[in-house]
Amino acid sequence: AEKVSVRLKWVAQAQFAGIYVAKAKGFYEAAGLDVTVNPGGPNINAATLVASGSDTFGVVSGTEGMLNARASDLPLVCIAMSQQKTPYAYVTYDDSGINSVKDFKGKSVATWFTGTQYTLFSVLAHEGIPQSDVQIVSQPFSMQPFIDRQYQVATVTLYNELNTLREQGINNIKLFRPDDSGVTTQQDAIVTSERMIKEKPEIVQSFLNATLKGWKYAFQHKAEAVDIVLAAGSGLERKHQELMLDEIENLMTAGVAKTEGLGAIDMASIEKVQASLIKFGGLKGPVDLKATFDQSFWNKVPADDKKL
Amino acid sequence: MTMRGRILTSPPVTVLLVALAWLAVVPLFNIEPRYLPPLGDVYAEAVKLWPDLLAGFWRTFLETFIGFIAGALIGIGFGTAFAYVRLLERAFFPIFVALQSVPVIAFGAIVVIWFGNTILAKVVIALYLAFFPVAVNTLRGLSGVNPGRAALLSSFGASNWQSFLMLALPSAAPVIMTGLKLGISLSLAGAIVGEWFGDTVGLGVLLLQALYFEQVTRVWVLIIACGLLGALLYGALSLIERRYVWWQFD
Amino acid sequence: MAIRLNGLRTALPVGLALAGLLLAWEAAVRLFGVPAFVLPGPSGILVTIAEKSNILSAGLLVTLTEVAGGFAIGTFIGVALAIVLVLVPPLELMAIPLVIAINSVPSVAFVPLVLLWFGLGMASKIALAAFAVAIVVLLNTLQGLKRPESEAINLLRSFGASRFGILFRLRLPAAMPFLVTGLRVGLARSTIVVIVAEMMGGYGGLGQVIYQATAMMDSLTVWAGVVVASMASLGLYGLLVALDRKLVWWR
Amino acid sequence: MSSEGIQNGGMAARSKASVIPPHLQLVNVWKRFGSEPNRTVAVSNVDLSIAPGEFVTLIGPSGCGKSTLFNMIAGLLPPDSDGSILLSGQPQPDGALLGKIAFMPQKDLLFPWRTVLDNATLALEVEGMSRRKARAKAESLFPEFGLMGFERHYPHELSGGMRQRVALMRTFLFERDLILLDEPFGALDALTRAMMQRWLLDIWERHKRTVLFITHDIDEAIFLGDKVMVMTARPGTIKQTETIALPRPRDASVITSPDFMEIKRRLLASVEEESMKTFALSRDAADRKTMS
Amino acid sequence: MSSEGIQNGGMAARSKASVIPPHLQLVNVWKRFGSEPNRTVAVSNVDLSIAPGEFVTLIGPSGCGKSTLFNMIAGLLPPDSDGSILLSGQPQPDGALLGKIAFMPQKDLLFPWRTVLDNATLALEVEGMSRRKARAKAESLFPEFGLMGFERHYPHELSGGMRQRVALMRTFLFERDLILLDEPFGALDALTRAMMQRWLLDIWERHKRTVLFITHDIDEAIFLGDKVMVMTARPGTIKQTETIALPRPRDASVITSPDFMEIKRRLLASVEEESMKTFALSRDAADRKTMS
Ligand SMILES: Nc1ncnc2c1ncn2[C@@H]1O[C@H](COP(=O)(O)OP(=O)(O)OP(=O)(O)O)[C@@H](O)[C@H]1O
Ligand SMILES: Nc1ncnc2c1ncn2[C@@H]1O[C@H](COP(=O)(O)OP(=O)(O)OP(=O)(O)O)[C@@H](O)[C@H]1O
Ligand SMILES: Cc1ncc(C[n+]2csc(CCO)c2C)c(N)n1
Ligand SMILES: [Mg+2]
Ligand SMILES: [Mg+2]
Repeated sequence: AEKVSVRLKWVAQAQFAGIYVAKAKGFYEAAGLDVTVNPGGPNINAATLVASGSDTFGVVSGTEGMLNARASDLPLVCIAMSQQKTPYAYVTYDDSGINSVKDFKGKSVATWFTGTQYTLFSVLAHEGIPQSDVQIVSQPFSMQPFIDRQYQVATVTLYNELNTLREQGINNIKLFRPDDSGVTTQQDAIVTSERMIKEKPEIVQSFLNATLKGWKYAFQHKAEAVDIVLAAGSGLERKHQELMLDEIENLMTAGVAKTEGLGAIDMASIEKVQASLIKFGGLKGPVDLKATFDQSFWNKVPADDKKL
Repeated sequence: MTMRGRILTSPPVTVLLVALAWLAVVPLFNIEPRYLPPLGDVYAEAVKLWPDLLAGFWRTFLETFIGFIAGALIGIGFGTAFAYVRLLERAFFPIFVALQSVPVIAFGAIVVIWFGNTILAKVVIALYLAFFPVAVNTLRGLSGVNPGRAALLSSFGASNWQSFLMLALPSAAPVIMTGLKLGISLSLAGAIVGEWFGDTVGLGVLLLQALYFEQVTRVWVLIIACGLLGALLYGALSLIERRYVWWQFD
Repeated sequence: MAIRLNGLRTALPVGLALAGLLLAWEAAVRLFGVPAFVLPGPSGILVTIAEKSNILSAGLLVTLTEVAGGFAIGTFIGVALAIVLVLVPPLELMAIPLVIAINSVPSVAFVPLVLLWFGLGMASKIALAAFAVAIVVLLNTLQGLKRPESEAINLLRSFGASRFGILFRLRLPAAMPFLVTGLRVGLARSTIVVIVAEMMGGYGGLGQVIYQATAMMDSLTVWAGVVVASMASLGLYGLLVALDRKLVWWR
Repeated sequence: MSSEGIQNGGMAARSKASVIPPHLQLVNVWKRFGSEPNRTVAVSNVDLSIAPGEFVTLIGPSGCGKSTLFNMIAGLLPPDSDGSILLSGQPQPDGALLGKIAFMPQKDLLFPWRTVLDNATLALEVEGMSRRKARAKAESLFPEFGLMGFERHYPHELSGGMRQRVALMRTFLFERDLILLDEPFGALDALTRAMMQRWLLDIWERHKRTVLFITHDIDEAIFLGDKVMVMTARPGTIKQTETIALPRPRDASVITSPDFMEIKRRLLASVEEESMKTFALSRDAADRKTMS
Repeated sequence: MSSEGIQNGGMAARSKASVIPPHLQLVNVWKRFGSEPNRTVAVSNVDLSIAPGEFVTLIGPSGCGKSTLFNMIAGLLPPDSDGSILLSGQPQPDGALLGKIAFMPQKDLLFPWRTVLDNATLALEVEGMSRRKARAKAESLFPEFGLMGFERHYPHELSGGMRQRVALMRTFLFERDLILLDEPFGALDALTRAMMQRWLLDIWERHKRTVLFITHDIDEAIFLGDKVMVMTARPGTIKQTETIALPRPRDASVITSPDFMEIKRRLLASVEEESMKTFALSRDAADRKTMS
């Protein structure tokens, strides 16, 4: 079997259930792959690790991150997109006096500077708010500062931080979703390096097939999928992971996935994101989208493995 | 006084006293769990986490240990080279002092690119941090060899190699020990933080997750585990020192 | 003249070695076409330092403030506690095992908690640095305060000196070299913990600059940050060496 | 034999004491360390008496309890309750002696971070004298102590003899009538030492203080003292008191005079007997150690 | 006056040398440290000659160059090129002396991490003797050196006198006919010292080696030596050689004999003159220092 590794953008959790399921159920093995799953973390950049060849594949960043990576000349190629809707939302307390994104003006807004900030920038641009009017701060991966009201607005992922807040009994909050401001970015790109595509396209294909198959299986057998995730990560809480998997299913089966299947790349939304990034200076110029988002592998995935 | 003193200073008694204080203080001052969770909760959490905790403890220990041993050996090697080749010292020692200030932990992400996602990446970070204090102290110890003793040995017709083995190394040993003791705690910090750059097992990983999932009680369990590991490593070194390197450097 | 020649003689080997290393690095990077995200050449890093000088200097200012603040507070606390413990021996008997236990927890393990307690601003970094410094300073200073032989203490007693007289005239000066050693160890620990804490959560500082640059795949800026941080910490080290000469002039 | 010595010494001292009260008087002083079975009796049953202005030297084998005796006289250690120390006839309760006696310990104990001048003024500072005044007072003594020009030096820049003179100056500046010197010249080489002895006598003759001086060196003890007291091996007690009738001022040639020789011969025999005992004792101790 | 002394000493040595070659001979030996203007002349123009089996003591003020001279004889420092060192008549080029002479430095320099036994066998180990054999050889000397039962002790457990005896044993075990002892008893108290001196003579008389012995103590020099050489203040040279005709074996009573006294008086005068010079020198140096 071919030894390959896949680098995740974050620690082991249900966000990556499909990968763990594909491995546990032997889908990778059946495809002739011996896969090692490497978790990510706050301080590493999964994209760089894949581009440098340290890892063969990755579940990294999203639309903006891919564009940024190519603008930085990383030889990184996206072969599928996991989440079809923007998984982020902005939260504030009910009593904050903020009733719409327009009210972010003059407030301190925290977001992750790991690529997620571009989503915020796009949202602000779409709402016609100059960035300089908002005090944007770097959000750590803990929600505690928000709970302590160190800033008025924080970013959450629908599948994790939002649940964390609810688990702590914090329900007096409201949400603003980028999609409502007309900003839709796909997230959790499945990537590999240009070199892999050139030298071992069949491996790339096998990996993608097995991964999507894993996802499909995970959504069909959620309890089992959660078991598999719990076995992969140390010290995870079952309840939390169940909620996460539910939300991940929402995100992954929305948009073009509904019609075309899991992992579809939505080129139309990507072009829109690129245009708006260029507009507010997040990107110097257009990148070669064809080379960045290679749909040829996804197209060849058997319908059985990806169609819902 | 001395009897009482000995009882009060024995580690088990200290642990007991701290535990009692913890038990008393939390309800007494109504301390919020985010500042200090009740000891019972911490214990329960530890029990819940036990297998992972054990695995993490072992893994972090391994990273620290291998990194430390490698760092110590290389450090002693470089320190010795510096002590015996003056030009090497003059040319490279200042650069080493500068390199010591490089926060490896800050670019662990790149270390992972260089050394892959194996245990090696953490070992390298632990090694790097342990290396400097050991190298510096080896140099200091070896260059502080009493010239009188050295002269005595040469009057017996000792070769350089004999002088090194019989005199320089043992007389520098206490200073090297000090370097090792400094190095081991840095190694542990390096291993823990190194795990934040992508791993599945280890105390550092658990710590990161605990923070991500907002589990303060678990953070306390892990702090205690880290302290235990640190005390274990440091204690082992001190024991070796007391046993084998009990003389003073002069 | 003699001094200049001497300076040259010490500077020359280091200068040559440094130049050689940098050249080899640059050449290797260019020759083997190492991509920047694996390892950029020194020239590229230098250029980036110049280009990003405003971000870097802002970050540097924050980090230095945190380290310096933590240092000052930690030293004060460490020395004060050491004095209390040396004046009240029963307290020392009880406190020392505890301090040693706390000392064996790597200070980075406290980062998550301290961020929760003190927030993401400078306060948490200062607290962490102060903590890291205070523990080593306490242990070292205490060792130094207990250094004077009983004969020297007896000499002062025979002059009719009080406990405080002995503390200020004998114990404290005798502890200075130990204090400085403590500071030196504290410096290594506090720079690490401050940078790590900034990476884990902060509004500024070199750790945050490096962290964001890592996330943005901007490896040149990562290295620029690392180089600036190293230089700063080297500078602090130099300052400590100078302080050592000042505080322990009699050696 | 040895108890006879004590009797004689004690009697002589007491008869003198009835005229003017002795400056210092020890009555049945004991010091025991630890408790059975590890008890060490360091000093046992010491009676002695020193007249004002007298220079008394004390010799005895290593470890016989000389420093312990001094520590008690300086008030640093309380004597066991069965004896007492009298200063000018006044009994001194525990702690009362601190600050009353100028004491120079066995090592010079200069503070390396203080200049020679500031080392000399240490006692004055402790007494609360202003720094300026203390320095002025000390400075005037520098020529006499052969330390002119070294005021701003640090101890590590001095030779052993000079360091010892600084320590002596520090002791003299702590102006007390009774001075205890614990082997002040022990660390010096024989030649430097001989010079320091003559210099000390010179100083003493001008300042006229009462001096109690410990030494290992019989020549030194005879050359300096009005009286030489010999201590027994541990538990130390006064075995013999020898009055030295050599004329003052004394110079180097005294050492080779027949009178000196005669006293030396007597003392040598007495001291040697004690030395042999310590030798035997230490061997016993070692044997016990190796056996256990 | 002092040049006359050298002439005499040199002549006497040379005439003896013509019968059997002297064990050790120094011809016009100099040692200069540093270069102008900071040159220190430590040893100047030393001529001396020691017959086999002779016990020669060397006295001179502190810093006069005694240890420097020893370092040259032991081969640790090359003498300046204008002089030479001869061993049994053979000139010794640089480095040739290392390993040929048993040398005991000023401090005991025991290795704290070695037991007494292993300290004693140090030289044997360097020579490549097996550890077992070396130990067996050393062990047989322990009774004679008064160290029985201390074989497995560590140096820090010993008294000063014992440490010194271990250092001496180490030197004796390095079996060379010429032994250099640099102030071996300098750190001991006067009483222990006196005992060690008698013990050393005893050992020497039984082992019959050639000994060159540095001391500061005139009594010691006379008591031990067949000859006493006096060195001048720095730059050190041999000022005077005094042959000691006192009968052997000598015991403690010699010290108080009139002959001894007579020699001592002569040497004292000579040495004192030199001591005064060093005193003056160090004062000059200090003055210069404070001025700059
Ligand atoms: N605090 C103490 N506890 C137990 N034993 C002590 C203590 N202080 C001194 N001794 C013992 O008392 C004895 C006398 O010691 P002391 O220092 O008075 O001797 P000394 O005559 O001054 O010796 P030296 O000539 O070597 O200075 C020694 O055997 C010593 O070990
Ligand atoms: N390596 C050196 N460089 C410069 N000067 C030196 C060196 N070694 C010794 N000296 C000087 O040479 C002089 C003689 O020193 P030496 O140690 O031989 O004296 P000494 O007679 O043994 O003194 P002491 O009796 O104190 O042991 C001293 O003034 C010393 O400072
Ligand atoms: C510093 C930091 N960055 C990102 C996240 C949240 N997070 C975890 S995984 C992931 C990718 C979502 O597709 C995101 C955004 C965080 N908690 N902390
Ligand atoms: Mg004493
Ligand atoms: Mg010498």
